[in-house]
Amino acid sequence: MNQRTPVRLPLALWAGVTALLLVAPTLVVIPLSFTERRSFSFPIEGWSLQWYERFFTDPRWYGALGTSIAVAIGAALVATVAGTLAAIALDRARLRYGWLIRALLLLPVVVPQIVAAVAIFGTYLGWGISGTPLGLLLAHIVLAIPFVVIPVSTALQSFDPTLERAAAVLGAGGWGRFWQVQLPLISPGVITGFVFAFVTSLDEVVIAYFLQTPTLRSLPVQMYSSVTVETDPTIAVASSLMLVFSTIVILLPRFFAARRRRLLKAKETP
Amino acid sequence: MHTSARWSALLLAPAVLLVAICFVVPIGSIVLRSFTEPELGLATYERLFADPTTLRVLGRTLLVALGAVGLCLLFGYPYAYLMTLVGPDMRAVLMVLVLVPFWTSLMARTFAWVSLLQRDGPVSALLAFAGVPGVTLLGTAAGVMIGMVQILLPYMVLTLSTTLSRIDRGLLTAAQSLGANRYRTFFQVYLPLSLPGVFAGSALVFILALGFYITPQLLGSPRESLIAQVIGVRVERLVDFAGAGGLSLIVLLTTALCLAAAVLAFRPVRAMLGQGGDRR
Amino acid sequence: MSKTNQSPGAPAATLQQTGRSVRLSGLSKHYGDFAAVDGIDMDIRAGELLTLLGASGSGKTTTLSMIAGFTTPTEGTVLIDGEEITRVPPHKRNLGMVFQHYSLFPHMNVRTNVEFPLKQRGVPKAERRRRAMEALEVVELAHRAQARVTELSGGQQQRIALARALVFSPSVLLMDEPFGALDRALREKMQMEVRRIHRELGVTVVFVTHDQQEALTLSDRIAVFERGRIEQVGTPEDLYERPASLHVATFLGESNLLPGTVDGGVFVTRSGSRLSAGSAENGPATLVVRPEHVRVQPATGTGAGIAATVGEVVYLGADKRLVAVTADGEITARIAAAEGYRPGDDVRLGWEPGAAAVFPG
Amino acid sequence: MSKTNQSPGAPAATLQQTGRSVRLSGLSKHYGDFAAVDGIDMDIRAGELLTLLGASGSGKTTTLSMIAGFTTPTEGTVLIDGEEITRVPPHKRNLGMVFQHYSLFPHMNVRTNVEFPLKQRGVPKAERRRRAMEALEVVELAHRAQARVTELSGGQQQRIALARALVFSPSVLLMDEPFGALDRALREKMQMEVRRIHRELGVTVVFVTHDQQEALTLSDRIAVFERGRIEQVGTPEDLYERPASLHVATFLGESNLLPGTVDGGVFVTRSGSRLSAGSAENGPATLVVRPEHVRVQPATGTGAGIAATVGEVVYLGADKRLVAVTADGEITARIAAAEGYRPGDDVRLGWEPGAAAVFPG
Amino acid sequence: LSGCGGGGGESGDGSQLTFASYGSEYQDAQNDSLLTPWAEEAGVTVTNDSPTSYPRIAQMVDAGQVTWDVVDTEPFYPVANCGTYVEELDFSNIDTSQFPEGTWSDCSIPFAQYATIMVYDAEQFAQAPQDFEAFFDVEAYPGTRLVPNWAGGGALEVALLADGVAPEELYPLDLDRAFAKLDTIRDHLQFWDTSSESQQALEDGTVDLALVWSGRAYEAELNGSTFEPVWQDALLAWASLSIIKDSPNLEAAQSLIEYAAQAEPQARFAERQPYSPANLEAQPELDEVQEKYNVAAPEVQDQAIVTDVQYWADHNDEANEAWTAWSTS
Ligand SMILES: Nc1ncnc2c1ncn2[C@@H]1O[C@H](COP(=O)(O)OP(=O)(O)OP(=O)(O)O)[C@@H](O)[C@H]1O
Ligand SMILES: Nc1ncnc2c1ncn2[C@@H]1O[C@H](COP(=O)(O)OP(=O)(O)OP(=O)(O)O)[C@@H](O)[C@H]1O
Ligand SMILES: [Mg+2]
Ligand SMILES: [Mg+2]
Repeated sequence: MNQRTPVRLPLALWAGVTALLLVAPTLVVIPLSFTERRSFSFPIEGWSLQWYERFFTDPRWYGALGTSIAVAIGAALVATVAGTLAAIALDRARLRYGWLIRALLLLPVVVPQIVAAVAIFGTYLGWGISGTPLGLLLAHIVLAIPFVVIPVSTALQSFDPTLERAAAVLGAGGWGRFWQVQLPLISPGVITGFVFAFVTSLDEVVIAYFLQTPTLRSLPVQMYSSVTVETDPTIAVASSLMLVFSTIVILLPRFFAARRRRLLKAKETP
Repeated sequence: MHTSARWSALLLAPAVLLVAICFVVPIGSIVLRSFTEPELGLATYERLFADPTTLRVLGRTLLVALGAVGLCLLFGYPYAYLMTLVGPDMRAVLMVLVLVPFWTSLMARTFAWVSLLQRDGPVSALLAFAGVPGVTLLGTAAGVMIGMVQILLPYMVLTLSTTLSRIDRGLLTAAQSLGANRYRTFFQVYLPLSLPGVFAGSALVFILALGFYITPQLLGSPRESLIAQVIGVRVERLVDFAGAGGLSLIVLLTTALCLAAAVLAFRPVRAMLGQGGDRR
Repeated sequence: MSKTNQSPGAPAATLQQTGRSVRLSGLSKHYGDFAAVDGIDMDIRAGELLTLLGASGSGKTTTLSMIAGFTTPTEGTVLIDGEEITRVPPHKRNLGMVFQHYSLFPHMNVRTNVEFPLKQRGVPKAERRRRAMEALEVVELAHRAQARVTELSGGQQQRIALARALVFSPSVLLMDEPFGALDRALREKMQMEVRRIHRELGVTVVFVTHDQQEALTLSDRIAVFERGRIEQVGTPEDLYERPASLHVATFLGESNLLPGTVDGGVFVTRSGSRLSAGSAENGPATLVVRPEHVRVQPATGTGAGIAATVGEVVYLGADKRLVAVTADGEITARIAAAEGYRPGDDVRLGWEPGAAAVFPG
Repeated sequence: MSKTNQSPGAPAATLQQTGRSVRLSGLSKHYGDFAAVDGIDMDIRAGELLTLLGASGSGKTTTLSMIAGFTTPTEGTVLIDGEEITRVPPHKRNLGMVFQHYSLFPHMNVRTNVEFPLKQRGVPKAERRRRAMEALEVVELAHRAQARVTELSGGQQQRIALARALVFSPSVLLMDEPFGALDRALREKMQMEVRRIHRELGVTVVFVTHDQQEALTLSDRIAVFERGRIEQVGTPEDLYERPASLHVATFLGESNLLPGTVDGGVFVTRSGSRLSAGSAENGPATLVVRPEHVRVQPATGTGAGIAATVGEVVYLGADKRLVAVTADGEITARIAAAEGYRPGDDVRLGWEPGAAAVFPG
Repeated sequence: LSGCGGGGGESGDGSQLTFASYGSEYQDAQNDSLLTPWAEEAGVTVTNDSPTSYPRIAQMVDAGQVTWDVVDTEPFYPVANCGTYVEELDFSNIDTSQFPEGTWSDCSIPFAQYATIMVYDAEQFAQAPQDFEAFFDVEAYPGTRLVPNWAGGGALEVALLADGVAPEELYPLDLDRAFAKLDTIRDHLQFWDTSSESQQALEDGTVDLALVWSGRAYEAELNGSTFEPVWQDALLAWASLSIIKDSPNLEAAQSLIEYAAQAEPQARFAERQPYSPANLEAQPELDEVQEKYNVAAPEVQDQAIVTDVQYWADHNDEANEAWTAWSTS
């Protein structure tokens, strides 16, 4: 009954091609970051660590990294709090215009980034916050809010509302129910939202490009400028570092989950 | 537990105010400029539609977005399907293969494609090895499409795999017990059940593809320019905010129209599946 | 041999207390035009186990929910030990509650689930732990205190939910179809458990079910709900033997219904058989008789009764169900497993005059 | 009065046919070292309703799955009407199958679900529709033909699934715990339905359940599974009255178990009571007696028997369950509802010598 | 993060100035050769911003939130926006006679000059092409041609010159004729948006002929490219310095412009970056390769064509719309 359908060879092969397409960029930038020449050309003739040295000694690069991380953490924190609260409100109060508010909160995903960038740049300039950390932060918060609202809403959908009733009848007041029951149970959604928000900010180029100043330049903008203004393999270093970083971030929890599964299995079979 | 209207307003306030003030106001004001500059009226739109570039690039953008949707389905569906067939460990590996690029900076990936697709680059070499020498994909439509598909594919796979993993495999067994062979089981049962996921994934990929800027900029030639780049030129080269605002509105309306059309076209499917309200 | 009913003496002592009474007075809940609960008056005595029994949608959950405080009554009051609590929020009512789907907190382990209500009441940690372990001993799951709740079976989860509802010594315990999700065997076991705990702790229990067998097995008294109203309240025996209405008679236990007319103390079936009608008034009526009261005799036997042919005999282990086809339709009887009737046999059906009830309509 | 068993004549006619026999011979399924099914031999007669009964994990589903063709046996053969089909793929076996979770196609409506198997067999559209409607009439759901399957209740869904499994006139119908997800009342109703349809259509039915009551109610014969093997095959009466093993005796119906020793035709309980042991061999043994065979008499009465005190009396409507505490533990008896024993009464328990069985161990 | 942005109107006391240019090493060199020495002398704190952005200037001035003072732009910009987005300069302390004719305007001075030139892969073609006709001769010089991807990048002028238009009759440009000429080699064209792309292409040898900035050809040669320049009809261009309209530090800005017009800072800059001084008095010390690409050298100046900034100031939008329409089709 619950037997697995045998996997057909063509399917596996096609998935292999797809996987290759997905990881091909990873396979290429890492060697490129160790190139000796100031060039992106293949094949790579000599190897060196000079671009890594450059990345960690040139304030433009490590400064951009710092800016990106600082802004991403800030944006993710604010977006997570605001987005989670909004998702909870939308989930509970069956508001008459709930769908409209939801649509509004999701708008930043739908609007092409160049449009957002131009508009935000113009308006923020008028407010005097273009080119300030606050401006970039606000833009990234807004951009990240949908990425929090979506997973938190999903988590809330699978949250059994009778658990809240149970908590109430057991003596928990409003705060107790929120902190001790609801929040812990939707926390996977909230954490996913935070990670999404963080990565969204870390990855955003177009708006950050318009809002940049020499002292407020995110890593992706630095990379973009680097490809367009000068031939600088340091971008390969930045790419490799981000690749390795994101791979570790994704793999670690999975690795631990797999290990725990294996341990549990080992315990079950005496 | 029910929440009072005042409480929910309080909870909604931060997010709604942030989005409204920091996002909707700017978008609104730039769109407004397209109607007020140089004077009140539709002059900007007359100008934009008189320019042959607008419609041509808009049409191209729609085609490219559709192409991206098609290719993402072509690669993503079998991949997501495979994920439902394999064991948990293999599934985790397949998932990581999707997530790693997903979490990797868009700049990094686009840049990697520049290196991969350049003249005499790895892809060229691979094609030469396969017997097709002298092909350079950088600066071609194919190059742009490859880059876009790679960037968009994770969205498709993630959306699809959620739907596919929820399909009750018991239904496939049932279909076989009722006399359907493998292919009929797939086409008459599995595929129709996966359509909501196909639709959701396609809509997502389509919307994202419409706004692509960096990738065609770096991987394509002017002939592959998409609407976002044309908007970029209007702003940066021509300092034409009204025109950019007008184009933005055109893009937004096109997006909305396409989505509405798709939703209408798929209504029978949704109706059959009884979407919505199945949780609570 | 099953376990004897010796309860672990010590733990129960802490949890033991005198249950309190609940009075519902003129209680109604309207949703728009629709009355989910329609002016209920009921006294639930301190320490009794009262079951709300009724078909789906009859308003049982709504009533319980008003006692618990999740639903605000449209009209009427809820009193506990004479004190009105109609508008007190649920977390201040100090009632225990067990839900159909257990509603254990999946992010806590067994012990912390049980400690939860004590934590809300500011009980210090050590005391909390001690009392939680005692409650777990009452439900015989102290050895799983550290387990994750998702690792437990349905029956175990429901016992944890029970321990959690009891640990803060609520004076009233509300249970909404607590065993609806369990399979038959487990369900019967849990019913025994609830009987035992109720007896030991003396707590007032309001139990919701739509399973009449469960209601009969468990209750001190049963309140039968029908469309938002209470049709009859009484002991299981009252309801089974002396139903106040046709609906109660058919809802509780299996019944044979014979339509006919009462004419001067005689009940005449449609096909013309004449049976005793007791004190029923003249007019169209329905005669109700339980299968276990139907006596089956070979057709050769004499005596008043209804002529019938055996249609189907189903072996049930302890006894058999015999379906007899008469001129007035099918009549079901419960017969001893040893009796050898086979489909097609001609038989004669009868019952003691007091065993049948006649209702108008 | 409940509906008489007149089936709608016409539709059944089309679906009527002679069921075919199924023979399992030396059938095994190993998963690694573990034998899920371990060398089963069984003849399922044409047109009979055979139930596979057993605890969870005993191999019932695996056996059914090998008959259906979803699982390939490690050893042994499956024959239908003498023809070997062990390696024929499922969609070519022409067996009907009903699953626990209905497995209706949510993207099709009721009628197209039922038409599905006919479509697979290339039946033309008009004919398909006609036969689907007939099958829906058999399950009394023809009026919901256009409904979306998700709009139907669990019981209705299961009836649609039944119609779908029957519409192509399979000669054998396999059902894997089809009513496991339904509540008690619905479940009993569906059991009646299956009995009726089985009788009307004459199809061979292999029915899987772990509910002994269901097995007793439904089956022509029952096969009791235990750890991948068949312990006993027989009619419900055979199994209930003449269980071949202690396991079968306890699995089917309620039983009292008394541990003790057999010594020369006498069964001696632990506390020393001496009872008839029939022809059991000497050595440690367990005496099994059904509650309905236990006779309860006031302690003042004379006669051999076991002295006991009444522990609990539960009113069950049709009768009462009395739990008596003896020196050898609790013994449960079913007594008439009219009898007035109360907790604390001293009683004497006894039974006919033939009513108890003694098994070694 | 330091206070580079923030609201407008800060200071105004002349002790501070914000300079906007194109960033990276180019702007570093500007700082070393020009801004730092000037700032020391004038006692002003300089803040740098980048990159130069026309919409940003427009938004600043329109919003009355001007945070930039001196900006490095393309030559046409200050001419097109003189008095609207950039301030008119006070020429009383600037000697314009040092600059090549047409490189200064009421609102701008040139700081460095370069040329858009044709380069060819010397390994590919034994016979060096002589003029722009070769660029359009795909028979004699087969291969891919790289051109700048905007109207003012030089491709239009080159097309007309190749089509036989005399240099002195070049302006106003005949756009239709230019595009028609370009269409003859449309399938052999590749485009560059940023000069680093062009340099990369020369280094990688992914094209065979190219229209690039002389400075990038120089850098490519240093990195080992095999491309050689053709100086005939080189299109002269220059980096323009001007003051943003309503600059809060007008006085300091004027002082910086006056300093930048002098020979010494321009010479220092030319030694650092592959640009030549616009002030022909300047005497940078150049090595051999730098000398090869020295646009200020008389022999280059003699055969070069100065692009008509007034034309570009007047027709930039129109020409760019036409260019976009042509290039994206
Ligand atoms: N929030 C609500 N809004 C509208 N109608 C409601 C609401 N809650 C309950 N009802 C209606 O009130 C009636 C009584 O519902 P209730 O849940 O009390 O029934 P119940 O006896 O518990 O039934 P069940 O056995 O199915 O749980 C039903 O008809 C139900 O549809
Ligand atoms: N694919 C499989 N791989 C390994 N073991 C399996 C597999 N399928 C079933 N088993 C094992 O075989 C045994 C019999 O399983 P089966 O499903 O036949 O039991 P069952 O009698 O139907 O039980 P239930 O009443 O729970 O449905 C179980 O112990 C089960 O764990
Ligand atoms: Mg209810
Ligand atoms: Mg099974």
